Amino acid sequence: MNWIWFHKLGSPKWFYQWSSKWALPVFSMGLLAMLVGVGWGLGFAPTDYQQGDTYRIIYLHVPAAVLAESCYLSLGVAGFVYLVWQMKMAPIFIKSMAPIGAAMAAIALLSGAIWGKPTWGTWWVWDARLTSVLVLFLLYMGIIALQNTLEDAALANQATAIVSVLGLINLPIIKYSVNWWNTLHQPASFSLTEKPAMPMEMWLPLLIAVIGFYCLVVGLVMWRMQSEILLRERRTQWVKEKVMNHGV
Amino acid sequence: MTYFSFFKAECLALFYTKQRVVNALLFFVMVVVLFPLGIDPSAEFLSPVAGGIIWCAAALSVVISVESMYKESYLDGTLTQLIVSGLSLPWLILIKVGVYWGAMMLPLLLLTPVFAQMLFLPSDSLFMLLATLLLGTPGLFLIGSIGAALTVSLRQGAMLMVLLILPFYFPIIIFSTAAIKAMQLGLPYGGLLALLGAISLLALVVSPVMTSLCIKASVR
Amino acid sequence: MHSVATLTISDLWVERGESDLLNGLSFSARSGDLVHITGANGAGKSTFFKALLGLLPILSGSMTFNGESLAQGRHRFLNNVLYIAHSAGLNSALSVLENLRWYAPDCTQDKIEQVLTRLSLAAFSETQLQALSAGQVRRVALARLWLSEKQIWLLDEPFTALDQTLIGLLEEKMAAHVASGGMIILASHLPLANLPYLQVELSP
Amino acid sequence: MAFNSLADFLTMGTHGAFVWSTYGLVLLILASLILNTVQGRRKVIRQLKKRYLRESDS
Repeated sequence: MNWIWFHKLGSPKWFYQWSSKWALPVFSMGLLAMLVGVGWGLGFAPTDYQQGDTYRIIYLHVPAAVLAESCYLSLGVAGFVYLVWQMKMAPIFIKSMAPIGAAMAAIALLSGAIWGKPTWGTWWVWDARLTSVLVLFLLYMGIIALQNTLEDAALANQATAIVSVLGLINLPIIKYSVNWWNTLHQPASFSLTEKPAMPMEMWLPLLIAVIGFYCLVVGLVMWRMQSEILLRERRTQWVKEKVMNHGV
Repeated sequence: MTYFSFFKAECLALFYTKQRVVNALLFFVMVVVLFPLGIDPSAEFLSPVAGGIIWCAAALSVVISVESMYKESYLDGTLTQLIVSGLSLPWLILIKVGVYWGAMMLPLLLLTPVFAQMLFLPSDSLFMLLATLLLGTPGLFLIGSIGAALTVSLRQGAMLMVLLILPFYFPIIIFSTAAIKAMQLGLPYGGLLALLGAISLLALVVSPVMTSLCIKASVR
Repeated sequence: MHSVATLTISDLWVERGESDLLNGLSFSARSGDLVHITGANGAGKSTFFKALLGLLPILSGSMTFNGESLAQGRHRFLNNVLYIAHSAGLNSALSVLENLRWYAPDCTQDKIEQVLTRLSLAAFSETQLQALSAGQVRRVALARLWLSEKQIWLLDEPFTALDQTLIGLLEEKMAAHVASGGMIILASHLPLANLPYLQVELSP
Repeated sequence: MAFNSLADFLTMGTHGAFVWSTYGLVLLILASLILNTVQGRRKVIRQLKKRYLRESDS
């Protein structure tokens, strides 16, 4: 196995240059895919025979929920990488990703609540999925608060990495523990590996929207990481040249 | 310094500052009293939720008393001496958490039957409540220790610490109250107790290592 | 008598906040040596101790103890070290006697009381640390030197808040320690009067 | 097109208000996230530039 990419990824300078090439294309593609997926779902996908047109919220709700969990998974992995290998890029990633994840969790919660009202007749239920997304949101906010409060950079790195890793253990436990209560929420409507339960014309725009959200988030996190790299590596010569040549 | 002399010093120091433990217990009592006064003092309301009330009060008083666990040692430099003592820091932390757990939980376990009675907890569930407290609270202290170490260098870190740590208390509280409820309904509860024990065991393995990482990053 | 020990520092750089410190510090000491680290405030005297003890990560350079890199065998090094920092490192809720017993559980009551008399602290042996003055707390911290069997002493500004008699006592104790094969690394802005030493000057 | 008229599209069957308020909210959150990212980057570059200029002066 070739590990060179792993070591390269650990170098802020290399990452900056590599991501400069990719951030804008990925972001634009994400925006485009999101618009296509959401527009298609909003205007062209057939009406659901049970829920009517209200189900169209799915094209925002499901991608956001998927992303909220994926983002946290990536935070946990980054935290682990930092605790084990002390890789410089990991805390930069955590700091950049946490606000995005929080936004995704907030979108999932809000859209879910608004969807739930006409469908189930209630804004909120304490079921496993909803509760775990709420806890996810709280964890994101905790990491952001920790990051903003700790002034010592080394301590902030260590602390956010630890909370990320612990959250990764905590989330499945919470999901499992809340599962005892009767769950109102429909079973997962989206899976890449299983045959979709919904008709193709509904499922395809959803897939495109999910891909769009993924690319959007990747593009955003690259930009945020770049800003953070500039700030943390401000004492190196290459950052100085980059900033001085930048016309702002 | 040896592990035993550290244990002895911790016990003595906690004994001299016993007012802190008393304060935490008073806080526990206050929170318990809030529920009947604030919601409904009738036996029909309190009886099914008594276990949950006592658990929430216990979790809150634990998180508050654990918050300042390392603060004084951080300020007077004893934390530095622990790191450079040549002894294993995770073991020292485990000893400290153990001492705190003993000092706080023994009186709390003695208080619990009294409050269970006042909240009309059915007497056959009392045994279950005590069992969940015994199994679950080590987890609360161990997880809290990580939070205390994360925020030890902050002057106003209490709020942040509570904010960070409470989400990690959710599973313990859920499993405990679920076990009490299961017993009241005549459902099997062995699995829930086993899960509770498993969480505390996991915390026992993870917490000292994570706490020592945070302490080493905080002491500069 | 202590066994032979060597400590080698070479080309040490440490990052502290906005600037790099120690500027490639190099020296080597063996048992029987007293190293006197001088330098202005902010030159990195305390930082050096922290790097040596593993409290601060180092940027580059190497530190070896008896030929073994400290990065690997830090605990073997720490087992031989007694570190007196700026902060006393004493538990303010405990009494003088209890604090010293915590650090030196094997010492007999007689021995501890002897040392306390020597440092004119005998009257305070049952007093809680928080009731003592800064100078008295300092003396309790230094009492550890008389009670410990550790070979390497790291002393960060040990003379602050001490009067002339006590400085004399401390120098006497340090001389005895070095003579019996101990090693002392001491940071202070004061010159040492009566002791032979290796001087290492830090510049900011 | 799944709808016969613009009015149908806007009312979304019966629960148009719910659907459109969700889309509005999400648009708001995403837009502020993107704006925050772009502004953060600008701010960092501006800050660093000032800092470098100050350092080269002294």
